[in-house]
Amino acid sequence: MSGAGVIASFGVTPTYYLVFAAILFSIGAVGLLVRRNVLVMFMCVELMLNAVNVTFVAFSRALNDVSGQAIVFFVLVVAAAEVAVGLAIIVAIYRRRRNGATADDIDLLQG
Amino acid sequence: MSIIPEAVLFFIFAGLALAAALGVVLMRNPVHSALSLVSVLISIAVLFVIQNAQLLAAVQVIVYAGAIVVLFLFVIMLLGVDRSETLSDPVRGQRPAAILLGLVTAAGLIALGWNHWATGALSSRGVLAPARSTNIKAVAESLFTSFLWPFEMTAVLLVIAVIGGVVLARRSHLPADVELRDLEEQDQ
Amino acid sequence: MMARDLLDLVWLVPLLPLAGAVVLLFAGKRIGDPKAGWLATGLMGLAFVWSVVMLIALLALPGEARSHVSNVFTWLSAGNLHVKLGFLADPLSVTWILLVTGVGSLIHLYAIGYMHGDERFSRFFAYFNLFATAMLVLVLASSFLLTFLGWEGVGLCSYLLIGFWFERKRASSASVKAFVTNRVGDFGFMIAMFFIVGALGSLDYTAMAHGAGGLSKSTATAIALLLFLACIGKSAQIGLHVWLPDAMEGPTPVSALIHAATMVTAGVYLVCRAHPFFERSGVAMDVVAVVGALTALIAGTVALVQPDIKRVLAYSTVSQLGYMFLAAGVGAYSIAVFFVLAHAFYKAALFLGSGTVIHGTEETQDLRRMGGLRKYMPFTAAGFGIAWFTIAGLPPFSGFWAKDGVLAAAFYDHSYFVWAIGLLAALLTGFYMTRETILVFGGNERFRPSPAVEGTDGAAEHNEHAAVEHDITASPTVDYGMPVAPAHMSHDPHEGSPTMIFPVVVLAGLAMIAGVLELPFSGLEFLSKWLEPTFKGIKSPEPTSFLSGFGLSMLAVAVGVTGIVIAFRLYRRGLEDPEVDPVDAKLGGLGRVFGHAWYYDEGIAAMVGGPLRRSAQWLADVFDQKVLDGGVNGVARIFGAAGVGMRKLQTGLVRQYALGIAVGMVALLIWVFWRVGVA
Amino acid sequence: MIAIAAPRVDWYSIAPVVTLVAAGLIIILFKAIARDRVRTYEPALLIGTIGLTVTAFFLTKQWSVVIDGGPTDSLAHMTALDGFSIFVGVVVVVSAILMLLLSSDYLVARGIQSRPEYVALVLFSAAGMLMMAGANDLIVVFVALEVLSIPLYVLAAYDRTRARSLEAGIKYFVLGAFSSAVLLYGVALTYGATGTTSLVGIQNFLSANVLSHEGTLLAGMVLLLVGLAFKVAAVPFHMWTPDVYEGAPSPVTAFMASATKAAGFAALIRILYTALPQYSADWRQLLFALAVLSLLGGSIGALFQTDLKRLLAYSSIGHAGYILIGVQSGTVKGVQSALVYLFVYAFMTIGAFAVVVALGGRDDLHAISDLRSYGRRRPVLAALLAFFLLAQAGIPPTAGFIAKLAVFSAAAAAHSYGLLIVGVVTSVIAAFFYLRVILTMYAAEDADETIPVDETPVAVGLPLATVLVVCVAMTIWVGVLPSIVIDFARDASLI
Amino acid sequence: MGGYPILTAIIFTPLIGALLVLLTPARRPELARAVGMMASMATLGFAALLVWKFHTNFGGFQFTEHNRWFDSLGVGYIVGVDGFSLFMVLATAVLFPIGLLASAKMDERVKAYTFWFLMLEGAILGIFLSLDLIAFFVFWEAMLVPMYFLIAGWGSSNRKYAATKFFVYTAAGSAFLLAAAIALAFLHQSATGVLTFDYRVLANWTVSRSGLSTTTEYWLFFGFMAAFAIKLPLVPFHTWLPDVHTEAPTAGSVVLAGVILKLGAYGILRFAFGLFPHASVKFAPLFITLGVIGIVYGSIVAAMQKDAKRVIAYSSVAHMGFIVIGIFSLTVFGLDGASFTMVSHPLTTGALFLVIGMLYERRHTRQIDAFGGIWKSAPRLTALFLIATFAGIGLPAFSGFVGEFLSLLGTFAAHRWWAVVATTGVILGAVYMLWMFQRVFTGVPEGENATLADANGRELLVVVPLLALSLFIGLYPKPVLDRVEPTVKCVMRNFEQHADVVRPAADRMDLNGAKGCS
Repeated sequence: MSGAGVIASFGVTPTYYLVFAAILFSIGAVGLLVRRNVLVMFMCVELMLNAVNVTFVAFSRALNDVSGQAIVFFVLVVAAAEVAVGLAIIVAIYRRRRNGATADDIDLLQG
Repeated sequence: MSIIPEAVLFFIFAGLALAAALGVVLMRNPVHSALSLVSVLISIAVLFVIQNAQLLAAVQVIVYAGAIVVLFLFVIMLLGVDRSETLSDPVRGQRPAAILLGLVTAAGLIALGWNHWATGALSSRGVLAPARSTNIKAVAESLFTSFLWPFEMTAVLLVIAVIGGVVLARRSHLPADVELRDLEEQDQ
Repeated sequence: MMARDLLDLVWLVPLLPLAGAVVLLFAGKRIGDPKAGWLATGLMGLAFVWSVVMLIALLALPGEARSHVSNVFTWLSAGNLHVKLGFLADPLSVTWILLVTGVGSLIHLYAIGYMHGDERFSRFFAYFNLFATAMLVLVLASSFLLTFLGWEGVGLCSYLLIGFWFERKRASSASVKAFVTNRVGDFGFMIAMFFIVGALGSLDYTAMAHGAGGLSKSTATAIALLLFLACIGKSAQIGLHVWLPDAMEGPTPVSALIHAATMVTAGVYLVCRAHPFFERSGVAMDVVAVVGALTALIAGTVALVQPDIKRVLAYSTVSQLGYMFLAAGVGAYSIAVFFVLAHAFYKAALFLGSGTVIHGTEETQDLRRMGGLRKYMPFTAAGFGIAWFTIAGLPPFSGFWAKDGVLAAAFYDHSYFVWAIGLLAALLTGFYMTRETILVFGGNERFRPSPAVEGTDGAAEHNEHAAVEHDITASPTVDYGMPVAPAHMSHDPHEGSPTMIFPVVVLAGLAMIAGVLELPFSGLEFLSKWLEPTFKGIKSPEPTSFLSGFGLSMLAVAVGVTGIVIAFRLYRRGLEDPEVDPVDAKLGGLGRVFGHAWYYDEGIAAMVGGPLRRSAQWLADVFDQKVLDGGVNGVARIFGAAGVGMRKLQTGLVRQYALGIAVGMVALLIWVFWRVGVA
Repeated sequence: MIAIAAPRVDWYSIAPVVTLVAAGLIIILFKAIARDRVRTYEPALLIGTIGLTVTAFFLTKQWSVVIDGGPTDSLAHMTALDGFSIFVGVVVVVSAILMLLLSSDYLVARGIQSRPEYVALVLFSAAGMLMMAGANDLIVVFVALEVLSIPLYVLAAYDRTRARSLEAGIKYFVLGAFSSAVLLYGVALTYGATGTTSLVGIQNFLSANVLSHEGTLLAGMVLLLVGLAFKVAAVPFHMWTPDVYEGAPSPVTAFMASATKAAGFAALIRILYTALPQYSADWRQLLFALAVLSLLGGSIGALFQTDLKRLLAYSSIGHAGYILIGVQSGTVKGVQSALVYLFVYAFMTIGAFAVVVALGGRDDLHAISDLRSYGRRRPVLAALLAFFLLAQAGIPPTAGFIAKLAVFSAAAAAHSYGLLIVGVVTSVIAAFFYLRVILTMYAAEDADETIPVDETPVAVGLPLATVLVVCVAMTIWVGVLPSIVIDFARDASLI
Repeated sequence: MGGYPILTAIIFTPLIGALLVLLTPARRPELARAVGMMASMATLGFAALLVWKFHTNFGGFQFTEHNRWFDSLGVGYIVGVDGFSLFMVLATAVLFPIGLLASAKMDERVKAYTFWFLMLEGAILGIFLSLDLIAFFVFWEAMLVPMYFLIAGWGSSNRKYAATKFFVYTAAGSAFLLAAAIALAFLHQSATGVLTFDYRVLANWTVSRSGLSTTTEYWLFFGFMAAFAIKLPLVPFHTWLPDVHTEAPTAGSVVLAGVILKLGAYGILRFAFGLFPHASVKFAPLFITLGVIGIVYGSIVAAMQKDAKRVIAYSSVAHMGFIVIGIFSLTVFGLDGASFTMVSHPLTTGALFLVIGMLYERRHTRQIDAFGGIWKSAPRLTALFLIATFAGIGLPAFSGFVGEFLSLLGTFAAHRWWAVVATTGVILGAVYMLWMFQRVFTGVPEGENATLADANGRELLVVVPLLALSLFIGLYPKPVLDRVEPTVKCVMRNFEQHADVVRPAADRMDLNGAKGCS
């Protein structure tokens, strides 16, 4: 059997998507933990949210239920709102400190 | 869909998405990260399409890739924070710990779901359209019936986002001395 | 019946001095010197008069009925124990109150002169009256518990009076020592009472009289020995005798009244009073006798070499008290009581005499700085001399009859061992009393300052304040071997005032004639007969024949005279050199042992001041503070360290906080894994 | 055209949320119209207060409806109307009113009073909390969580003149976004495992079916737990709390500590009790661990804090632990006790933060050492702070004791003796750090200590005084005569 | 019982007084003092009336009031008085006016001081009179606050440490008390369906065979005992006491030693015995042992202290040992003795602390070494101390003796050898007290000691009543014992009926005479 044939005969079940989503979610989480640029951290959050979206859609298909897809809309809106506010905060911070502000530099509050 | 087997599409775009996701995390320059993010989003949009979620795919591209990432890029440029990060992590142990946790999370989730992710009841809030047709109507209907309440509240959410953005990012009318005082403190 | 009505008022006896004490405590300063003294003395006199009335009232009763309890009110009533504040008038107690009030009155009188001019004159008499009250309560009590009240009360007054000149550190240390040592005895008293309550359900003497015979031997022995422990403390018997010599720091009338005539004999009283337990036990009797005999001997040895006039008398007292216990231990209670009476007279006379000497020689107490005083204080010398003969046991003075009675009782009780010891002690008595008398009143005059050392007048004072550690664990005072302080008399010694002479003379006279109370001839044993209702059914050991009794008496006299003669030969001329005491040379190394009171006191002090104190200090400083409290604070410190750790975790880096969330999330996921795996 | 059958709308059930949103929008419109021509803050405050009052009124009307007709739900079962939602609503609304009163003096003192958006954001956030209280669906939980959180991110960063405020905002935001992503993943997994996001639907499904593979469901459950534990500041998801509480403007902190916690617990209780009662044995284990960690972490972490607000943050972590004791019991009594605790805690903590506001202090920093001799300089305020701290320590006869008694009772009734022990022990540790603050204020100074001078004493205006009086009165009242609150909570948890 | 709520009046009079004190203007401290004095005197009046009206020969609770408080948690406001609490109420009511009078020279923040002092009084009275476990705990815990403020606000140099230690240490103990009380109530509820914290109901249940399992009872017993042992304090939980005593203001020390320590003993008598008779019997030997250790250890350590207050503090540890052995002897004698010591100890130790306070006011030191020869310069002061000393070391005729004697008597009947060891306490007591007396008061006064002012009229007025009372009940303990013993007999009967306690022969007496036992 050719490679493509193997893949083709391989029924793509929702499990594939879900495993993919789990990996994507973890990548996002790790990214949040290791990156110091706040904007990139936000992007990692977006990765996580996207992973969840994939999960919803996969479940939606697996369960033959429409709500999984509907929910993704809410996630999108929430993501948009979050990003708007998050970026606004970052802008406000960068107004104050012009020289290189990574997440690690924001540590007045500690202990 | 019929042209290319779903499996092929899935593996291509899923692989692409994962690679791009790794790119988001690994790219030292935030601009590159943002571009990687776009790749992820678009790959996922394709995956949506594969699964008959055409509306979502469209929204994914328009809202996410079109609006959100652009916003990211805009802010990056605005603030000039496009400098690359140093390679080494100043916080010792953070990186290995994060990677370990990530691996455990992924492995754990996958192991838990394994072959039996979806164990739920079928079609509790309405069935999907059969394959090769769109779900737009079904999704829209559920949004305006089952999900009316959260749907309305997302409107509030957007208002909040607007107000929040304005409140935080608008130039202030504050007297200069306040800002000066504040700057002193940061330099401490 | 008239007599019983009168006896109901026996509580007046202690009440009179109590009234005096209260008045003097609150208004003594205003009453002043010497009126306060006269008030106290007068009340004591009244108490004596009332005691005599009690005696008469008791005599009016038929012999068997001579016991009367008058209850004032219920003192302590808990569970099934009911203790009344009641006074028991019987021959034993009335004898004692006569002694206490009689001798007490005389010593009160003496003290008016002796304490004259003291800044706390009235306070002294308040304490004195309070002491009399406590002592009277002790002997009149109708129950052990009330006796204990008096017992502790005399202890308190003893404490106050020994430390009367509290400015002197030696005095205050001695007072603490006296009280604490007595408390060791009281410990026995209390446990004895616990036993009695358990065994008899009551602390009343009447219950004892009825119930003691029915006790098991072991219980009776336990009770008796514990009570005897109390007596050892109070009467300064060997083991707990250490406080009495030090108690001489108190004013001399105190030594006379408390530490010679009355309080120290409370132990004898208690043994007599609680004799049913001792009789039931038997073993306890032997212990009493042996301890008494040993005390008589050992204290006698110590008295041999003491250079201090009052210390000799103090050890003498200890020794004589030993005789009394010896008597009680062989069952001769009446003889013991008789000894108490006789001893009270002559020892009080001796103490008062020595007081006059001290008073007349500007506070000299060192025998080596006296001599030839008979010229200056003839009356005192006479009284002292009579008392000397008495204590030495020369017939026909009371001391002779008393000592003879004790030794005879021991002999005929077949307690030959204690008899032999008693005899030996008699030798010592003769010696040390002769030594003292001659060194004070005879021989050369050693009190005049020699011109050569005139310049060091202050040395005496220096000695007084000799840096005694401000500390109960300070070494006990040892006069033996101390260099003689330079003489400091600025003028000649003088005789005491009439109020001081009178009691000495009266007491000496009483000592002379008191023998008639109890003559070892059938029909003339007045005291024994009088006390018979108290000691019902107890037979004193009696001489098997007149001849053997007479022989024993002569032996005792001979022994006493031997002691006198030896001393006379040694001290006939006083001391050539005040620094050299001939007896030391004769005794050699033993002298040092005797002088240091067998090192017993110093040994205890070294123990208490050394290892014990260090252990206590360790408990207080290390164990309590470091281990126990340190443990408590250690728990706090552990939490504190955790708190510091948590602060360190809180680095302020948002990534690390996210890491925290991730850790929590993973932990929960692992839990799920475990949960699913298990299920 | 296809006809869409709109769901039944029960206006009573959403009236409070609608009112608050409307009030918020009015304020925004007013601002837009008035621009800078007139003072806008005071009218905004007025509108906000009126809005909240009307909301409170609606809540009372809801109560009578629920009492008569029993619990209902509406909007396609998305939002529930029952005693529980009303009780939490009351806590939220009261907190919001007090918080607004608190803010007026604070904002004036900080010189940032010119912006009425502040009030609107508070109202929106409160609306989100009310929505959360009635949430009957995981999606509503999620959306409500965002509606209440996003305004809080903004409010935390509101004082842009202070770097600390901005820092609090960004930290809260990053971590909040992270945790809500986790929560959302939990929603997704739960959805997959049960086929629905409706809480009642989940319960029905689980009671009708026995899952042969529980992995997805349990994973979903724990991820939901992570998201909500983050909101209520339970250890180990608490690390944001000290920083954010310290940095955010004090009134906002007060609001977060009282209302957000209430909303978070409302969601937690609803999800666990309504959707997952079949799994109570499991989540009780997890909550046990969370409660123990929170109790220990909150009390130990506070031991060596030098900043008053930070200390209060740790104390709020500890209080989350106490509330978790109640929730952990898995009984109606437990819910009741948690509600009592939330109610009482709102007053205690707002009262404490009200004093913090009154303290003023340079740059809204509140070093505990600056409180030296405060007992002498500001006797009334010092006494009030001491009072609120003692109340939080659970000293009778304050409401704090009643609250603790309630949760301990629930634990005992559910035989959670372990939690009972840990609870009482940590209350002792907690007493230590509360006392440290009080000591600083009251113990007479040693000679070598210099007495700090007030740099920026805040005049206690009428609003602030009102807040203090109300909080003290409630804390004493509930402490001495707790029946009304306890019975209210009981009814609320039963209906 | 009388229609008027006298117990409530006793509890709330000082509390109301405290609120009134708050209303006085801060610039007129004498007004605060006057209000405080009046409130505490009024309380004393009520307490005296209570003693007067108290029925002797009745072992149960009298003057009970039972009001609902918050039913949903089973908590009620229940107060009542019996032989155990009666005299503790009186002692409290006596000590507080004296404490206020003793603080008359204290002129720092008089208003706050008086306020806290009265709050403390109300709380302590509440503890003694509450019959509901939660109400009891409320007062028990609330008591810490005023005491804490008194130490922290008016203590000496190391007050912060001491105040915190006091609060946290004793709160640590009471935490377990709360946990055990709640657990008990809910066990009762799950067994009977009734949720209540009413002590009488719970006691009836726990003593019955259907009550707690043995293990549970042991656990709960130790939960309660944790609080009481720390409060007493029992060795080894005593280390807070010296620290606190040293730092507390005089009146605080007086109250602390006088009544606060008794709270522990009272708690045992009331709650540990009433609720957990089996456990009490089972573990009595353990606590007797600790009590004996306390007596000997406390005395030895007291002797080594350099600070006069610490000496008295450790002496309190020893005295509490006497109370503990009396209590756990489980005999009528022992319980009588312990109860009596609880009445007596406040009088004597109170007097000692007062005199040390007076010395401190004069010299601003409590180091024993700093004194000497005070007897010469201040004879009246010395006399007070001397009398208090002898009253404290158990001289017969003073109250201390009666209590010690009965405690030891009971212990001897039950555990002979322990009693023997404990009796050495009377020797050791004399050692440390007299040694301290010697060092402080005897000798030749030098420096400031030579010119020390003697006690003035007010100071005499403060101390003399205590000593007079001690002498009075030492000579005539009947009024106290008559009221205590019926309750003691009830407790013993309870033990006999439910816990199979075997009473020693010496203590075997008819218990049926006791009336009114619940």
